[in-house]
Amino acid sequence: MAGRHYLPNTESDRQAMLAAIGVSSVDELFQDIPPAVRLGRPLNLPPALSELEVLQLMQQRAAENVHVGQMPCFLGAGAYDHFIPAVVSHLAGRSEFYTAYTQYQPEISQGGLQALWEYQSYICELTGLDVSNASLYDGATALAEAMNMACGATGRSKVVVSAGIHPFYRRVLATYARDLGFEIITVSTVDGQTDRAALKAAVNTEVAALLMQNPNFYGVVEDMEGIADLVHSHGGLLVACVNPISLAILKPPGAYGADVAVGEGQPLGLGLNFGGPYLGFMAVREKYMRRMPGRIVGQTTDLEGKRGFVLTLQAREQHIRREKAYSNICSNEGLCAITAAIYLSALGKQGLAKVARLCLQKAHYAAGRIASLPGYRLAYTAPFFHEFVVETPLPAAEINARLQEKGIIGGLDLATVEDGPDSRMLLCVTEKRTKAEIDALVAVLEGIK
Amino acid sequence: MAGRHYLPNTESDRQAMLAAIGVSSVDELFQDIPPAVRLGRPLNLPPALSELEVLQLMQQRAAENVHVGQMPCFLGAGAYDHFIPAVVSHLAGRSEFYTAYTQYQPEISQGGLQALWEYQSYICELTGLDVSNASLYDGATALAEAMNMACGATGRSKVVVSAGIHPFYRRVLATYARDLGFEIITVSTVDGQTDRAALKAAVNTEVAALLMQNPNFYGVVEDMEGIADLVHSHGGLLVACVNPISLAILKPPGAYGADVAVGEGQPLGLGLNFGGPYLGFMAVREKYMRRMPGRIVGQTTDLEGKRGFVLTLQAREQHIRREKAYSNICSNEGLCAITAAIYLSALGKQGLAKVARLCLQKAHYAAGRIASLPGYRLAYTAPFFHEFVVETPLPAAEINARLQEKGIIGGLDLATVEDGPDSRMLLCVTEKRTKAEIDALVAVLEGIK
Amino acid sequence: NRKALVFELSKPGRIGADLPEADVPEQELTALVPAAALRDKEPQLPEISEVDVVRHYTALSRRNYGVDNGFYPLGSCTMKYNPKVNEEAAKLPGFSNIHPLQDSKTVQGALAVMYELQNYLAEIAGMDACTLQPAAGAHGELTGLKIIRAYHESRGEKRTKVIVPDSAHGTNPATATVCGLETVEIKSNPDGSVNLDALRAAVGPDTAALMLTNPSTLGLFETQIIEIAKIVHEAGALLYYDGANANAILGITRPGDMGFDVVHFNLHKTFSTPHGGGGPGSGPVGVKEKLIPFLPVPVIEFDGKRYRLNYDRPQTIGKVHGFYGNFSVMLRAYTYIRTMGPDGLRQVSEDAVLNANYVMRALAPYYKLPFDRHCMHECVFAGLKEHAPEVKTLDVAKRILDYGYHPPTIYFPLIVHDALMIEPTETESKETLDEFIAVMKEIAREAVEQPELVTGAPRTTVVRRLDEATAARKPVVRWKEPLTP
Amino acid sequence: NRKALVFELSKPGRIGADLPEADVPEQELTALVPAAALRDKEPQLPEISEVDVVRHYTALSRRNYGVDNGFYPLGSCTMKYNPKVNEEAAKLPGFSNIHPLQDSKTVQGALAVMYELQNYLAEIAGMDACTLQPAAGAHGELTGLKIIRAYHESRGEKRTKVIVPDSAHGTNPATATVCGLETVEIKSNPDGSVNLDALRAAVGPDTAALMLTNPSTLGLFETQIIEIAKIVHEAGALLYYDGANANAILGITRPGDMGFDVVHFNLHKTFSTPHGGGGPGSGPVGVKEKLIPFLPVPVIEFDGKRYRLNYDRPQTIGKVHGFYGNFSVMLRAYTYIRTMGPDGLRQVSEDAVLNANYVMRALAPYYKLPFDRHCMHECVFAGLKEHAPEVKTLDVAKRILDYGYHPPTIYFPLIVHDALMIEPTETESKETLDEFIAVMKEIAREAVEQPELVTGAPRTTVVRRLDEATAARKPVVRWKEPLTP
Repeated sequence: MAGRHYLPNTESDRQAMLAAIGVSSVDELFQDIPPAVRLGRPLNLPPALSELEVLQLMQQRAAENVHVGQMPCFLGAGAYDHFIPAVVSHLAGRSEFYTAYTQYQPEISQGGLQALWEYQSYICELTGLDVSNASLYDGATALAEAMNMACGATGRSKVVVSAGIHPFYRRVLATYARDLGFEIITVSTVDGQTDRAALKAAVNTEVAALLMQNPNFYGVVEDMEGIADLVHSHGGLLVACVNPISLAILKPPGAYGADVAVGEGQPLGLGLNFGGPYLGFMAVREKYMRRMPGRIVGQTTDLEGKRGFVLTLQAREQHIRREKAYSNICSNEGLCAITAAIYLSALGKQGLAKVARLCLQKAHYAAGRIASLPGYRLAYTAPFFHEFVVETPLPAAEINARLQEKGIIGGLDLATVEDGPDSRMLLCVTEKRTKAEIDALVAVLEGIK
Repeated sequence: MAGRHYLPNTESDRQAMLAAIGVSSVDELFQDIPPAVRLGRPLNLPPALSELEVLQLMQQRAAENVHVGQMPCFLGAGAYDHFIPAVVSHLAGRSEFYTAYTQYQPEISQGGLQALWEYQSYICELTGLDVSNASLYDGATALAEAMNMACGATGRSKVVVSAGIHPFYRRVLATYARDLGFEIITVSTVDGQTDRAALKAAVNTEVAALLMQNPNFYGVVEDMEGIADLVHSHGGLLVACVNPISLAILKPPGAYGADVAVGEGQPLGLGLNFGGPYLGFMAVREKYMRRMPGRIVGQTTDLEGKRGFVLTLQAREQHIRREKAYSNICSNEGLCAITAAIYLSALGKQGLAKVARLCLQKAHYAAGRIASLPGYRLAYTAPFFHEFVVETPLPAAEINARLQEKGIIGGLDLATVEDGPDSRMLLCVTEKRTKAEIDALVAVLEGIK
Repeated sequence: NRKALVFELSKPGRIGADLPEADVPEQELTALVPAAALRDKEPQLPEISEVDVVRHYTALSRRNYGVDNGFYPLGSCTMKYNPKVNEEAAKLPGFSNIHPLQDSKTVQGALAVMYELQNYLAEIAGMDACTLQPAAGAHGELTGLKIIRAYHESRGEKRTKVIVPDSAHGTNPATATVCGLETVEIKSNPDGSVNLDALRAAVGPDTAALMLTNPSTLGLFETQIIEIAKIVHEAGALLYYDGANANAILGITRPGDMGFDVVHFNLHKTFSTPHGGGGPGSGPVGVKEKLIPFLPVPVIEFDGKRYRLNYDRPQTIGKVHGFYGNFSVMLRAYTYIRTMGPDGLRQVSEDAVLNANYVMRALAPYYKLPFDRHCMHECVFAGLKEHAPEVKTLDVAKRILDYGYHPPTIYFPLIVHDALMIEPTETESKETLDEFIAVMKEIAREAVEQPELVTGAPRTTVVRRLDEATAARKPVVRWKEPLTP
Repeated sequence: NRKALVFELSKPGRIGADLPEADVPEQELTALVPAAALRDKEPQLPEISEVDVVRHYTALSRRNYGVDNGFYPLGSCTMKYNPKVNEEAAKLPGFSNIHPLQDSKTVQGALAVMYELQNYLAEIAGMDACTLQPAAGAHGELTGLKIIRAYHESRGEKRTKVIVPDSAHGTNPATATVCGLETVEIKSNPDGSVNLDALRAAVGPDTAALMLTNPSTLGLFETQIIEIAKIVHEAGALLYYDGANANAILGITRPGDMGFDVVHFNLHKTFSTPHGGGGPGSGPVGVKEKLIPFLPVPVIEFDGKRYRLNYDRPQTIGKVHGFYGNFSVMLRAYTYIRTMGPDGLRQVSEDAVLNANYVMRALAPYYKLPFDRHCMHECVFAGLKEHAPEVKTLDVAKRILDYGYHPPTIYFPLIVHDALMIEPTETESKETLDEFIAVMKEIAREAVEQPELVTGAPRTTVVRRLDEATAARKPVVRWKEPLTP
């Protein structure tokens, strides 16, 4: 019998249990199912494999992929190849964390609750805002939740969205907005930065929120000076979608007046995992706390006065509020949030700053070298963090193919995600990339004419 | 400063501590060291690497090896490529187990103690003997300890050793025996089995023990009938060196009269690890319990009557008995013993029997197919478990080189470990080898003329 | 026994991880980023050494309870054992270290697994196609309702109402709302089944869908499902299957065969991936043929040789996730399905249902059983049977903690007063159930004879009952740097 | 709270692991192996499912205490924190999945690590060569003494005595015995240092070696080491360094420079590999030039291009391990040395010594300090300072358990009455030490004012004091199948 090692009951157990129930067969227990809808055949699935076989199959499938441990990777665009200290997986892999359910019974969930509360504190520290939730699905959906929240809070249905936001994120925004009747007004970029004049023109008293990404999709650090005032003066909210690593050195959203910060937490110690599970984070100013989607952990005391933690402000949530809830989110990315907390605890104040600095310096070294190659140039002059767009002498796809042959995973061919010329490549350089790897990239690019 | 993440004290901590001690510098604490023996220079070691760099270095070194996950492996000879269920590393990797010391404080070591006590029980069940210790270094040294013990118990100094014992083990026996003045009398093999007539001739009242391996180094199942009587009738002990997987189906040492069973526990869920850490096991008849080397866990009760476990019979051990100890062993292979216990718990009665049966059947399928190839023949007609010796048409080294080219790790070229022709190869087939892999091996062999 | 906060362990100058020094020439920070864009004050992350990190989170883990620690009969959550081989598969570098934007030629193994998994799930659901993109069950509901809405719109129909029974999970009405649809709640029959009259009265030309779980949240199979499907379809609406309770039906009956048009599964329930203390989950959505054009992009396709991600789908609802969903959760579910095969999956449901009925019958003399029918994979009680005026259902749950188990779900479904919902799952043995039953009996006795034992519980946990009211009234939801005087 | 034995969980028919079916034609068992060689009755292994296995060992682990759980000041054991990156390195398939008998061409990476590690250890020890083969410290002692013996024999000298101070680890005399040598124990000075007169009286033409650890087992540096070496060498004997206490001297002084001829290290102490609850360890042995010919085989050699295992060494003592020692322990130590570098290793010893002196000075008012000198990496007290007639050192140790720490080593070294040996190691912070010091002070107070708190300890552990006498008198050392009536 397949899967018997997961199914402890033996045939004699089953017989004893049937007898205790007072039925003669398991089929009787299913008698409520109308015969017409019963499946009269086995499922059409491959036959069971033993553990050895299934692991060999998975190893074989895994071997059909090229992974970033085999080739240096210059792809970013929402998923980043950072160094993850060994402690992170050792601790997040403790089964008490990963085999638990949501912390509805706080007395036996203090470990998870405290870890999430500390995670919330970290997100508040990074974003400069007051209240964080305990995670959302990923950066894109966190941004969409922020849009929903802003429209709910203002009673408005227009949102102004910078074209500097990741095109995938904007597609998710569109999906979420459509059925709620939200209108998305997109403001284009100039030299890689959101067009300030167009922004001014777009924001008015019908606008619930302005959504910006910073550093934006092109890696560019936006000029956030005065942006919050612009939208606040019309009664709207400023939503900043940020890279958490960059916040070790860049001004936090709270400091430039954002009301809501969201972003992708994957850089905080989560593996690339072909796009998921990642970690949507969200922090808001205190006045929006009771509108925030997702779970929130609060500190309290037990009946003996001892400090403890509980899920709190549940009146916001779907299981209490039902059709009046602001969001339908239930299961989120709890383990990813704990993983991020472990990462941030290990890196600490000095470590996170160093990661950010190394990213910045290495990316600028790479950009400088590439820009000096004949035929290549940087698309923008605006400041950038650890990603930058290069205009290439040949189609980006061709260049990537050549890099692949040389054992390098190149940048993102922008034509695959947005309209425009086929010779624009978005490159990312994290602290993991060595000078030797960057120089090898440059050498291959130089050789492509 | 290198390694700062492992060294929590900050410079200000150090200053505060120095002040509390009442010295002005750490150097003062080292004032007892005569200047003449101080090292006046930094150690000549490579400069420190960061975690990222050291892991990349290790990955690179690891990639310079061919591992058995990349190529099917037909090597055995004391180290076996068995299937290890995923639960084993997940559980043995619990840090409460692997970061603990020896269980000198039983109240906070009940988990390790109980796991070792259960391990002892498993070894007793497998070997059919009364008492097991909590591990020795490996199979070879366990055999040497058994020799020492037998000589101590009998007051004799000759041991008869079958040439069917692994040549490496016999080299370890020789190393241990020499300084104790033990004489080793080696009895040769006939058709892969220990020569019964020679054995009879060798055993007399001066002999402390007969040491046999079963299945022996050539994979052959020895005929143990009457062997115990032979040595017992002269007042000596029978020591059997056994493969624990084989004991799921083969007669246990206790049943054929052995007084001591030892062996290599690596097949019980331990990785190949290029030869170690492995697991020496030893079980003895009750009358030799107080002479057994190594730690022993015993069951007892606490002062409230609750069941608990402690290290016991410590009067045997070096830290109590000092120069009168029978063995100097102290740290052993505790975690390996716990790993073996987890493996045996997971496999259970049915699973271990199935592993043994699959090994046996697959090895015989392979042997049968190879024996049918022109130019190849089985060296012995005696029954075997999961290893067998093949006589090859070309030197075994050449055949292995060809197999390597075809992505197969061949068998052991016997000429590398013992005198004799260069065309003898010891092959092992475990339950992990599929029919397809065996057939591929056979196809390559067939193609070698 | 008070556990320090990570911030309380901090000391300036300590580090917990080791990073390489820069190997490129460095420039002044302000030469690269304008000073106005830099932060004034660094974030107050703690400064602790590696051993502190390890001890802190090891200690926290030991203050948490998971399936690996014991029985977790949390109704509607399917807390089955999570096989370790699944974790091994998900950890393989060839899966865990691939970037989502790599050239599809370099990720064929990953795409193959996803392609096969969506087909397996479609077969299990009786559906024609499946998307893996939703990151959780509620996200699957959102995706499903958006597909339904797009379908109706493509036919020029404006349907804005979603019918939801009052026994439903809270996510159902909440999802309708965030999809811009109006929830019409209909009263259930006392046994949690759909009241057909109420349904007939509710459906109409503005009905987009009926959302239903079957077995219902009471753990009972909806016997009138064929009639329900007919009513819904005749009104031009679609039928949505909430897969939260799918652990009861694997290989036995299929939502598609019952008449459902859209299904979501929770891989972190039915397909044995760990819950992670609240995610990551995965909520794949299966649909009938006519809904395929509306699936979110990208769709994974196979031309017999190559797998690819197709974004060129004009009728798609768009993207619902930044990339393709929770891939490493999918790997675990795929490993599980390949391990179990068709027979194993059917046995899962048979054993899950057998275990639930066994517990239900054994506890019926002690806890009120509102419906005397065979249950499916879970059973619902309505509080204690014998009069115990001082003891609430919450107290019973807390008392269970003292016996070392996770309690059942309480006060849900809402339509059962003092509900106690027990889902044993198939991975628990008869012995475990017998021990749990004995404890539940003992608590029923205590409730009457020694109520203070129950109302004062728990006493064996690292904290006792927590003041949730104050937590919500005066929220303390983050650490703040102590003010220096 | 009583934990079931794994055997008590068993039920016939359950399985905990899943194996493939045979894919080759099977034959009758007795056609392959004679019936006489087959067992009559199967071994009584338990039959439990995977979830039982997981819960059993998870529960057992939670009844155990390791360095990851807290402070472990166990003197002479160097229970420092074990870095997690070492575990990652050891787990790499290219290391963990290689067979020891593979062609050396296919294991060059493994051999390179071993070759470099032996050179690093030789440099740290001030030796000329090193073998990695010994599997533990005592095994290193055995290897070292055999090398010494072989050396003397090669010179035609019969030297049969090993001088060991009475302060030595028990392994030293035991090792001499199992090497067929006679132990001559010499009295130490009261401060644990070698009594030179006793040494001079003991050495002679039959002396093979003096075994010494420096710092001594009292944690004090042997100031007369140059004189000692001279006495020993002038008698034609060799000097053996027991590396148990090497954590005090890294980069500060080297056994080779002190005059030692043979050294063993404990990688599982000084070089940060985990102890595993009693192994696996690793006890590499370093030797001076003249002893190189006697090293065990195989010796790892490098010709500038290829690494190889050389067995062709006519004067070798032979093999001391089935293969090459505990390779995966070596990987951890190698990773550690490469992480720390020369400066980091020196800082390790400085911090270890600083921590020990800090604890020693803080506790000196409360516990008898037999020698008022700076200690090295550990300090030894001689019981409580204030008169507490009811309280033994054992009681103090047990009371420490109630405060959540592992106790220090007690009653060793034997020459200190009521010894309490504290080794904090360098991986503990000042805060941890301060908390521990506070607890030790409090226990000293309790011992006088509330002795029953101390003598009745521990009370917070899963079991209380265990009856060790009965355990030894009536040993129950295995499970036995219950007799069926």
